[in-house]
Amino acid sequence: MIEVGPAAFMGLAAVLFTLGLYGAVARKSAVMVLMSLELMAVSVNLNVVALSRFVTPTEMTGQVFAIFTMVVSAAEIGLGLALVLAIYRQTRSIELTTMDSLKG
Amino acid sequence: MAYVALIPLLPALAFAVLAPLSRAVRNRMRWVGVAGVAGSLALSFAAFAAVWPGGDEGEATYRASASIASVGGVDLALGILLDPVSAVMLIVITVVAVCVQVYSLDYMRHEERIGWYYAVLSLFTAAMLALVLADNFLMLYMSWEVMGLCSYLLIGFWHEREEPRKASQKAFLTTRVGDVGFAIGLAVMYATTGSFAFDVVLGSAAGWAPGVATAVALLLLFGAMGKSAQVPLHVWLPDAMAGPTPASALIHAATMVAAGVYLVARALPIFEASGIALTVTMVIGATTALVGGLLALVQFDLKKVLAYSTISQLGYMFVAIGAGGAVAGMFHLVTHAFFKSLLFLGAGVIIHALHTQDMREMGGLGRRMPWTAATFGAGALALAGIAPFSGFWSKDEILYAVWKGHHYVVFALALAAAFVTAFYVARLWFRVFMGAPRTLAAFAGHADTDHGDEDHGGHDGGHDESAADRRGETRWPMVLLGVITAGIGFSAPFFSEFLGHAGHWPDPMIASVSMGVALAGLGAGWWVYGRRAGAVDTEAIKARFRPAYSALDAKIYFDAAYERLAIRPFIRVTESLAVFDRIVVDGVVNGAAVLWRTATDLSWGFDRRVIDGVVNGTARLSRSAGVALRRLQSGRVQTYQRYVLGALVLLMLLIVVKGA
Amino acid sequence: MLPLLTMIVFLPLLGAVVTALLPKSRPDLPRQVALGVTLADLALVAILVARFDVSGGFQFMERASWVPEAGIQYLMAVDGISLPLLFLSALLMPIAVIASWKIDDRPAFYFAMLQLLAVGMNGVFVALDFVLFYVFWELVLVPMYFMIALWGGPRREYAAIKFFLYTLFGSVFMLVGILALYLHPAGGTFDMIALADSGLPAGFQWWVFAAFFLGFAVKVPVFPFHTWLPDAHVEAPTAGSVLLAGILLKMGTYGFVRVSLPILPEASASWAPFVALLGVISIVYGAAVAFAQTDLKKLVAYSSVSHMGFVMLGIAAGTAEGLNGAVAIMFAHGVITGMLFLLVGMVYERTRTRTIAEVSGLSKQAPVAAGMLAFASFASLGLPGLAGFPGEFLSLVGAWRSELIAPGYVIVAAIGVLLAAAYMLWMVQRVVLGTQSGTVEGITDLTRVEIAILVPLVVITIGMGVYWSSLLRYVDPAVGALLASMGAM
Amino acid sequence: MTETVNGVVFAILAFASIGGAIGMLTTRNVMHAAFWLLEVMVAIGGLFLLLSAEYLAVVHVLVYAGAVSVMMLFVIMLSLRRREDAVRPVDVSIGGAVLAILFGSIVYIAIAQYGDRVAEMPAEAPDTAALGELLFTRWALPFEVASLVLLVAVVGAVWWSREVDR
Repeated sequence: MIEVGPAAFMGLAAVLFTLGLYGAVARKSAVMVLMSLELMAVSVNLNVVALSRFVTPTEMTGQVFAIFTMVVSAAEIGLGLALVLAIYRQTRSIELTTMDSLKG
Repeated sequence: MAYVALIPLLPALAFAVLAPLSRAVRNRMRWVGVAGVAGSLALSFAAFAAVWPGGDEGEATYRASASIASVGGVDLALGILLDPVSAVMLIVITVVAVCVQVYSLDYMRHEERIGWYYAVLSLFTAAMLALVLADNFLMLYMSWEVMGLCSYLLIGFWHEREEPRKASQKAFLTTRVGDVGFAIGLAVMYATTGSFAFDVVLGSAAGWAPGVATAVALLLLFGAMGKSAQVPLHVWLPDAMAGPTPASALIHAATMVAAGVYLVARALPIFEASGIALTVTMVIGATTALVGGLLALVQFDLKKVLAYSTISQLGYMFVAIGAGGAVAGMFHLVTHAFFKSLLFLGAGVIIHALHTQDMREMGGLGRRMPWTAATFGAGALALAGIAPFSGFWSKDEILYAVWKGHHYVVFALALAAAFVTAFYVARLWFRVFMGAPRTLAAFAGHADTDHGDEDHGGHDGGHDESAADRRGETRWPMVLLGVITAGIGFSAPFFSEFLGHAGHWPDPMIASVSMGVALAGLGAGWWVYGRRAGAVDTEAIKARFRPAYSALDAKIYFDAAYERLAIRPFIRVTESLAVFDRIVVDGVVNGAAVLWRTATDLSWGFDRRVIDGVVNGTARLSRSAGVALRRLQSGRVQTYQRYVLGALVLLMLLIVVKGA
Repeated sequence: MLPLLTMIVFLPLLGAVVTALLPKSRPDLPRQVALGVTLADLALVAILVARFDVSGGFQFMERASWVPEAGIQYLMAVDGISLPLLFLSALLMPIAVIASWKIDDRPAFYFAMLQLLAVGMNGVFVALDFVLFYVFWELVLVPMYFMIALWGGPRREYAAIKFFLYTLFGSVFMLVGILALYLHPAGGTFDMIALADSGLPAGFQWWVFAAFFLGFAVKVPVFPFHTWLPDAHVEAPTAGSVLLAGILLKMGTYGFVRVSLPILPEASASWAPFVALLGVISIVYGAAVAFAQTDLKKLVAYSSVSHMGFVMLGIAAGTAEGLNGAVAIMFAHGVITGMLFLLVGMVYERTRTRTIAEVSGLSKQAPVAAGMLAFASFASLGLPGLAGFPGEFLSLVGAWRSELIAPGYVIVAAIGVLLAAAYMLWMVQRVVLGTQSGTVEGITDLTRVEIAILVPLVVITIGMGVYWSSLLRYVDPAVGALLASMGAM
Repeated sequence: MTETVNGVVFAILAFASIGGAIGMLTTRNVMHAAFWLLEVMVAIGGLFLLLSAEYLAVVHVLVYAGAVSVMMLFVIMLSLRRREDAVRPVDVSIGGAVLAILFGSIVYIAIAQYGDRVAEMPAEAPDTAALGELLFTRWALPFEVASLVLLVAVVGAVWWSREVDR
């Protein structure tokens, strides 16, 4: 049986995070960007839980952290989607490239 | 003796009361200024009495000090030092100040801002009194600068007109050129001794390295030259005559301009430690005395004649100190303060009466204004150096000191200056008071009507074109000063003893030479201007000495030289620096922004928008760089996201590399 | 005892949050809340000053672990150098609020930003942990950016971005310096007090100084890093200009005194001639360029460059006089330039122009405004008896006394004093004096409120100018302690 | 005996999650992307189970796979006027790719350097009860704050998504 150490989890998390990062930067649809952000948040969670399991299993700090991260990202996604809807109502578009009213 | 501190504080308090008031209230409260100075006068006499009979040089009757800061273990203080020198100065300042303030009550009464005038005059008096009471150079310097401010404010009193405005600025800046030297001198002094106190600095001066002593002395002298209008920093004083005449009498004749002399006299041990500095002082003084006198010869503006004469007389005082006759210099300071302020007050009456300062439009005033003529005459004779008027005594002492010091060239220069002085005094006297009236105003005198009130600089309201004496507040100060001018000379030997030097009556030889030269000057003046109208064709003389005359007429090119060599180049430099700043220094910044923008475009993406951005960005390099800075702010979330992530990547790279 | 410093720093944060949440239907509420909060903050600082022990070194220290894994602490304290600046910041805040009374565009946001700015400014002056320091340092940028970008003049976006990026650029180098100190084996902490006696090797110090220098020099700003300043000043609203000149510039020089000197003493000594050179260039260059300006605000902005040059000279001197002088100028410049910007703003409000050539003869129409402007100008040009003088004089004297600085620098700097007189008088002559221009006709004089916010500054200007100890009694012992810790370099 | 993670199971789940992520990023249909995300979430829930974080696994699936994904779908449907709007070209950003690759490689270096410090998995793994214990004792205050955050988020979401009369 193959032994799987923390490096594997970290590597997986890194790959997921990188994919999310690319999506957040590259996609123009606000919903897609939000999804990518979720992906990044989840990969962080994975990392934290894995490290906690390997390094400090009894204290479960990582799990507690992950719960809080979940709370925050849930809140964020709720607000983010609400924003997207609000913007959609105004501009009939969820393309990020059209949102540049802050342009200098 | 704590009341000594009140001497400068009373006028300062008057200023503090007057300054914040509204204009109308301030105008009504001008008596506060007079009261403050009068109080100072009374206290000064008390202080003088306490110092009497003086005699011990350097012995202070009273001292007190209050620390205003402690820096690195050194106390910087405002302190009072009452000794014979300061006691004498107190009397001179307060007497002249009271005279001027009383005189101004009438003279300035129709001015819209008379309250402000009184406030500034009070502040000035306070600063001057603080200066002579100071027990350290720092306080002296501070009062020195405050006086400069007051001088600025009073010269520019009628700032609606171009001339006073420019003159005030010129005065402030020119004296400040000197002050830069003064300030550096203070820094050197402090670096050497770790103190500003007279006791410490002057007491140790003899032991300084000669180079240091010379440096400090020359720097202080430079400051004194600015304030006391010595060549080549004299150019501001004639222009300063654009201010109200009583203010000129107090500030630009009697007190402030003499502060430089006072400074050099106070710092004498440093000058003595240097030696060379004394010689420099003397040479500058002698040059100034002669140049000032010569320039006074060609002026037609009554006040400017007096201004150049002041410059010349201040030069005399510097000669005295440089020649080792500090007491003579101080005595001349005292006598000059009285007779020159008297002359200015007289000039004020004339100017008010005739509404002109041009001597060519005057004449025959002697009969119309007997009081003015009499007091002015006393001052003029004192200035010319005719016994028994005060100027004779002090000038004699100076000549004596120069002769005793074997400075024969300077002696000759001083005599020449004395001759010129007497000559322009005669010119002034005969043009103004003798001969026939040359204008309607000078003609029409009816002594009993109410008098014209507007000064030349004021407004052309309905005034009464009459040439006559004034009464009351205007007249009595002049009479008082006239009496002092006539009598104070006899105190010469006692003055020396009061200051702790051996007193003596005039040396017959020197006295007769000086009298002779003065009389010769007066005689020559009479020959040219006085005998009868047109006896000597001044135009012919001018034509004869055309080059010399035109040089004098152009103020020996000092102003022109400054204008051409300093001011215009300075303005050109500042303007080109401003352009440099905008285009080069700022251009680098904006250029960096453009480059950065281009670089980010290049590395962060080749999608259509960005490629366009690169092209546009490159094109913009030649256009306004500001646009590029703005372009950094695209307003799009993801652009910012990229910046942030880029920075994050860099930061991580740093940590990883550092960790490895 | 109460955590006084925490209260002082974070009270405006509370105020900012409350202000931001105020209902839109009451546009007059934000400014009232802001005024109340800033006045309360001033009162707290006043208590602090009253309880301050002049010879007590760092006081009111609050130390708590923040991120123990990285050795980051919540560490705050004041000493005689930071106290005046903290006071200045607390003093200028209510004045800035009142000066912004007429802001009616998004007032809640504006006043929230203003108070957020106060958090950053106060925090920078009390933080003694580098991470905390850096956080506050950067925190200042954001509200100031918005104040310029949203409530500024016609070229506000350009000025705001330039300000933001330029100072950010500088502070990145500062961050590098902080990290270098942390990562170096001899350092290894973010605690400024501990770092001060960590004995870093001189060669390492040299590089760290260079990093910090860039960070601070941009903020000061020293020639040639100054070009963001005139743009930011010209475009910023009055309150922004006041705080920018009054406090933000001081953060740079404060950094030199608080960070570079005690932590990097050897490097400070070897860099001193260079710092002094840039200081002297700033003095003369700033003055000369100020002389050529046509815009009142730009003139004052360049005069700031010139004055901050004196601070740099005093700091480079590394003598008691020089450092006392440097802190004195920091304080005095905050008061005086604050006054100047307020007045320029008030004049602008009435005449709608800041072009010097278009405003003249103010004294006839608005004597109080004219008098105040002339007063502030004279204070600015260093007239003895007013606050500008002690600092300039002491920094000159201190620089002359220093072995690190050539006398030639001091002479050139002294000429800068003359130039200051030249451009200030030039401005007074045109704006205050003379005959009235059309723009001035019919304008009203200062209102009571406007006079009321200027009067405290006037009083401080005179008080400090006459009795230097009112400020220096706090500064001098701290400077003495600082010099002692630097080992009398 | 030390516990181990089953390599095969891990490999399957890792493949599933990475594949799902790639699928999410490459599909042209937003709806499909949402379903891909759902798939990733489920896979990661499985990974949590592998790490003996049972409670977390359940909550994770509930929140992400349940709530969040459904919400995504709702928003997508609400913001689509026609069915065809869901299909849109996949945006490619070379800049973004460069950035992501840079980031990934740096992280890779870091993991390569430090990743193997702990190879063994400790045997002990407290159960859900222990987590609950910890959550309500040591982490009680943050827990309460978290609930506050959620409350604020709910209020904010309602505020923003309300119909505004224009």
